[in-house]
Amino acid sequence: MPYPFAVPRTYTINPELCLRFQEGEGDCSKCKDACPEGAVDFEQTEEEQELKIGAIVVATGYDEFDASLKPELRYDLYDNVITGVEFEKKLLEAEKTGKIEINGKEPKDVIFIQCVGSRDKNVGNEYCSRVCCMYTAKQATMVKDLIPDSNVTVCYIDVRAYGRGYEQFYENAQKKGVRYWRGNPAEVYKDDGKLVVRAENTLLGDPKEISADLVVLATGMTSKSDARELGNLLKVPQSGDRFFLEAHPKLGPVNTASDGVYIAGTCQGPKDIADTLAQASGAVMKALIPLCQGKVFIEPITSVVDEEICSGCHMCEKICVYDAPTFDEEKGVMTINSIVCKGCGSCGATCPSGAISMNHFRDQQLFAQINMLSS
Amino acid sequence: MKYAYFLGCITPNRYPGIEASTRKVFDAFGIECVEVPGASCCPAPGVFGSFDLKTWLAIGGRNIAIAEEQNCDIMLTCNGCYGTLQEANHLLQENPHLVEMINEILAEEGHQYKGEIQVKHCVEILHNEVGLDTIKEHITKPLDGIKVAVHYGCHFLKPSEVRGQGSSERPRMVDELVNVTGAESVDYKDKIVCCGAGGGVRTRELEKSLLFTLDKVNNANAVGADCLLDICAFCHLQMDVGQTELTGKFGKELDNIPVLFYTQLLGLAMGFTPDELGINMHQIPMSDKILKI
Amino acid sequence: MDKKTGVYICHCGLGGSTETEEILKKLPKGSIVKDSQYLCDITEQELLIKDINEKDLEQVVVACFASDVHRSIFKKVGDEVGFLPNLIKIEESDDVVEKIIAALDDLKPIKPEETEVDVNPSVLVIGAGIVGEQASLDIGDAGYKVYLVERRPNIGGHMAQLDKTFPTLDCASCIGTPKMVATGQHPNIELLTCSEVIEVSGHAGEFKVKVLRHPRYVDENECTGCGICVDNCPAVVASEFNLGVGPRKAIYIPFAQAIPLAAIRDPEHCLSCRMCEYVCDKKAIRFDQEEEIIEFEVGSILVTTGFELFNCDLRPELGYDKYDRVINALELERLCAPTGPTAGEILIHGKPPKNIVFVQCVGSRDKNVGNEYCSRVCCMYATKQCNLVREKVPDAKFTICYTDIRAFGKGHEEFYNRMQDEGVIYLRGIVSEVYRGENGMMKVRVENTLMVEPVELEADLVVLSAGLVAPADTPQLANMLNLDVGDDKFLAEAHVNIRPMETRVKGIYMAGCAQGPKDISDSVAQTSGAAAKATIPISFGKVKIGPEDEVKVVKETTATAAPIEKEVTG
Amino acid sequence: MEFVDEIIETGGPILGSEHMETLRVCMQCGKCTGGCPSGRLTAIRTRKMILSALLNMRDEVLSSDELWLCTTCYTCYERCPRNVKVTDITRTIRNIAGREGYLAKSHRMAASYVIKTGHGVPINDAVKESRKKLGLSEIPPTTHAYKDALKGIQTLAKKTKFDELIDFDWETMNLKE
Repeated sequence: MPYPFAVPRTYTINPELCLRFQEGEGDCSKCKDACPEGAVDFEQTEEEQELKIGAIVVATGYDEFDASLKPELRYDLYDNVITGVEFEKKLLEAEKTGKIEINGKEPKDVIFIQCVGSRDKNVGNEYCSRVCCMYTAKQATMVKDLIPDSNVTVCYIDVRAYGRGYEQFYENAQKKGVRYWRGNPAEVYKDDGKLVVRAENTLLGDPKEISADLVVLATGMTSKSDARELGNLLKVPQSGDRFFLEAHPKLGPVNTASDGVYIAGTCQGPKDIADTLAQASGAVMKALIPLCQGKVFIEPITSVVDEEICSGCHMCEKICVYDAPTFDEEKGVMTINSIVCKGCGSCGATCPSGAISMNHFRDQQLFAQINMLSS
Repeated sequence: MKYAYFLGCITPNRYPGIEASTRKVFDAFGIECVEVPGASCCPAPGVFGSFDLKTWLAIGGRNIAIAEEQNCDIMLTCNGCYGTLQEANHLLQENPHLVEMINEILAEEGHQYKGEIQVKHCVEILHNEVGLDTIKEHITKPLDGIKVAVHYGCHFLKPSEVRGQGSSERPRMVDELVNVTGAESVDYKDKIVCCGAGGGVRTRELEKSLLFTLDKVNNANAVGADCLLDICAFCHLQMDVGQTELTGKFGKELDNIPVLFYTQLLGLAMGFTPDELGINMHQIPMSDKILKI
Repeated sequence: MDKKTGVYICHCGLGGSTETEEILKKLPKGSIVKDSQYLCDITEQELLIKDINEKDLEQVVVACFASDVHRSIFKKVGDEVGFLPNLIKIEESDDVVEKIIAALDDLKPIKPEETEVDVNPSVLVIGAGIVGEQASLDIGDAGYKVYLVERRPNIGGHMAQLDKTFPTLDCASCIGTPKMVATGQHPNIELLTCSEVIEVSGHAGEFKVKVLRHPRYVDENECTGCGICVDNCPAVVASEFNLGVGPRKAIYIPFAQAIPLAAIRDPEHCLSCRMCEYVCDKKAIRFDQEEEIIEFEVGSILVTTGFELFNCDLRPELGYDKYDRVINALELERLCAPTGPTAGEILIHGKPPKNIVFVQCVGSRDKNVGNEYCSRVCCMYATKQCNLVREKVPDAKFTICYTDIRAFGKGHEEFYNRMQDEGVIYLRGIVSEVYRGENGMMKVRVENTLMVEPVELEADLVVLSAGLVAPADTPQLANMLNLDVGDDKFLAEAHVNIRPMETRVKGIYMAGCAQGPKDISDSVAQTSGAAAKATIPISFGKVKIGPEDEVKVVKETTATAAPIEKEVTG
Repeated sequence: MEFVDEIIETGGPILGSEHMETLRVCMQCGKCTGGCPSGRLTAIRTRKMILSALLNMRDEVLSSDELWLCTTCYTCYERCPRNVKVTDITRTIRNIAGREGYLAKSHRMAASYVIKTGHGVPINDAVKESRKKLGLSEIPPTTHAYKDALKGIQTLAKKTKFDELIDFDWETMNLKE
């Protein structure tokens, strides 16, 4: 079970670790023998289920940024350079034991580094991850609570305490004695067994070195590694930051280019719990509307095939990302499924015989636009 | 109405004209000013407060305690004194443990701080208690045509949460008191900015402190003011003596501008002579325009 | 206190208690005290039920951190044993023993019984800015009736005043107007402008609502918005919609795209010459119109009352009240907007401004004026406004004085970078004061904190990035609906993280800036969320309510504003 | 002890701990320095002083001349968006600096006048003449006129050890050399 209050409350076998599934190891069945309910089933295989549904909500979340992509911070080299998520686990333990331990010792000098993998074009993530300033403020406060005589420093560029109660939370961390140090650390190295963080204090205009027993990297959010595959499957494009692209940031923040497919939470971009939940309910509302109505309306601009001209060459079928064109065996021509057609015009542009045009949007209109722009 | 006139240092020992004009004006309004016998330096909030807060509070508490023995509120003519006594009174009224601490120190001399009186600045009394209408009735020689650059000074207004004199950015009280004399309070750059004397800067870094005054004088001259007007004996000294120091010791060029304390200006409008008000004792001579009134 | 009691101290937020023995000592015989992990987990609850049945416990107390969100989780316990655990909130700073014993002293049994009531299939939405519109459209589209009540003469709120929106630079009218039109035409939306909700009673499923409708003095259905009355009106006053940047008449249409497109007469400034009445072909002018009270019932209520702009006069050192070269950001927005009083021409003292300084955090992050919170939008709108002005004044220079650039939303950081690339100077330091220099230009005093140097910038235009504050009458609204108000004076949600759109009253939801500052994207996403919350009980048709869910009528009128549009802070 | 804590503990008993605790919450916006009248004319950088204090740079702060360039005009104090009581924090840091021997001679001299005469600015003969001309008492009714009262001030200074702080010599009634 991944964690004690997991839902569903069921154990899972990791075949990569289970001896039974290792080649040549064979037939361990200790778990099966021990289970009084007889719930362990080694024979389970992947299965496909087909569901008929009226709407899809994508809520696949995010991946944590891989801190080793910032080699100058030495996450991969030193075991007392850890990520915020790893530190969160330490803090969970500390809740029970009352003690934070790093390599068997209570850290006295703790440095938090912000914007690891966020606001960083160098690693391809220009965006802000929205949560790190506040989760760091929380963690830093907890360190001060658990180790009152510790020196806790947060290296930041901008403190983005924008949400409700956040500014007070930031201030509270300061009240507890957390030091805020404006300056993005250049590197972490080890000197005489102690970590040293090189960072300019930009508010003093001085480069400095601060030593630490523990460095916590506030790693940001990145899009799911398989977002592209899921996006292709659902015809939901990604934006430049690789998160799913909403139909319109204001008019349709939970809608996507695919009708009936809605996005919510961090799969659309980093956000905190409150914003995620608000958006999730928003996606639910959008999904509810057609369900309540029992009907959907489709956009009028779709492509149509002139059956007289179409040669049935299948070119349009190949280009269409929405799978709208199909071949009509009887007539020997292509037909367009107007429900899934988005009216993007790709098929019309591709059709060698000019058999495809757009309803309500003729080529002449397009040329008029082009002429206007080019003049 | 009766007030214990807390003199402080600069009013009685450098600018007795401020003391004389205040007594005359208050007398005309039927307000009695009694002595605070054996009062000392307030002591200055930014100077002694910077040296040792406890000594500062103790001496301040002592001065209030002596005034309490006269059974009336304190009136004073210096923002420094106001800053110290008003703040000390506030701190002591809010914190019984401080009263205990101070009274232990004062016991030997036979004083006791009780916390029963208030500390008021002379302009506060003129504005809020005498009132603009009554003042207007007493004006016999309206100062028409005189342009006045009002300098509030810092410790009369700030910290506003303790002083309670309203906005520290846009104060109106002294401007109204000036306008009622027939003179015109003119706006000028950095009107509410410090004279430069406070916080021990005049004592420690005279030349730097006078740079503030140089700005003040230039800014007041830039709008054609006939005089700088203050409500603080220390600002008064900084701006009056300061001008001679700037031109003398430090070789700066400036157009001298006369400096008046508010009760001196009011006294003129009420028909007192410049001699009676000690105006001719200033370092920077009064202009004919003012003297002719 | 003689009942056999079970005390369960949950680990959440507390890390457990070592003082179980001490509590047990103070309880009647047969009681138990347990330290347990994750009581919200269903197996733990099964153990709890087992304990209650086996040990004949007569009452149960659960001490946990998030008691306010966990009540419904113990439904299963209630169903099985006939009573619900009493939840008490324990915080880190509390003396656990003391708090639990104190709670036991005054324990009232909670019966699991709730009444099931029918849900009226309609929703009241209070406030018709973009947030109220979107919620109404969502609920209306789902097939339910919406009463959309708006105090001003028209819908559209602040968004209608904007030129373009960040970070995509979409034209605000182009995306706002279709929403307004759709709202105005939607068959399921009953639009009540010039109206205020004055009384609400009842409970989730069946709220009784009273709305006071102020006279418009124009028949909304007859008026075509032709504007001939406006043209002939002799009384001229400053336009609230344009924040005083332009004029309007005493009878007026707030702006060209206003919905409903009907004139309104402002009785305060009307000269009663009756010229409008004389010229109106449709005979739509109604001098005798009086205020009326409209009553109806709804199943859910959605509060979308938005925000007001911070009153910049409260920071007098910035000179907003003193210098006409110091304006607030919304005023600049009206100057930039092609629909604005200058048709988008930006002229300051007759000249396009060349040197513009933006002052961030005016009224935000400022305990000094009582607003500790961040307004969330100012960093980005200032960045956007640099772009807007640059389009019209290509050689203008921009400096944004800030403390932290909070470009946290999707595409925000990218937009911030782009504007930096285009030469906008971000100067880290909050402006201390603004004054007029000898040449009539503004001087801005600010420390460049990254250079550790105080500087004076010269500007021909100073724009104050005013923050968002709760509407002045939020306390009265909260009082009427039995809602809580946060320290920041915005309406309080049931739980800041877990239930951001719900209020403490079942059936009443909120969205957008009524709950705290947020940008349009976040507001629109949230409002659809709140609409979902309001719609769900309606689509079920039934809702369970307990005695605590009743809205008690507060007997005082909350009507405050005249029907004319009021921009309180201008 | 952290310098921040030292400052809070020094000022707290007189000015209030909550008042002093505001030091911790500075968000480095620079509003203080931007509007500082002294900073325009001198080298004082208020925000930098606060930051240095927060970063435990005790010696730098205490030994700096800039510390003494604040005229206590309270502009920063009034405008601070986080309500940091800057001026009172400055006064407190100066208290600590004084104990560490950083009081300037000129300041100790002014302080010594108070012990000697009860006045920071004592009377002189010229002013006595002026007072007479104005119809005021030649000697003002202060410690100048009441010698017992002056003793009271001197006792007070001994009790608070103010004499030791400024190195006052009771023998010569002057500063020790």
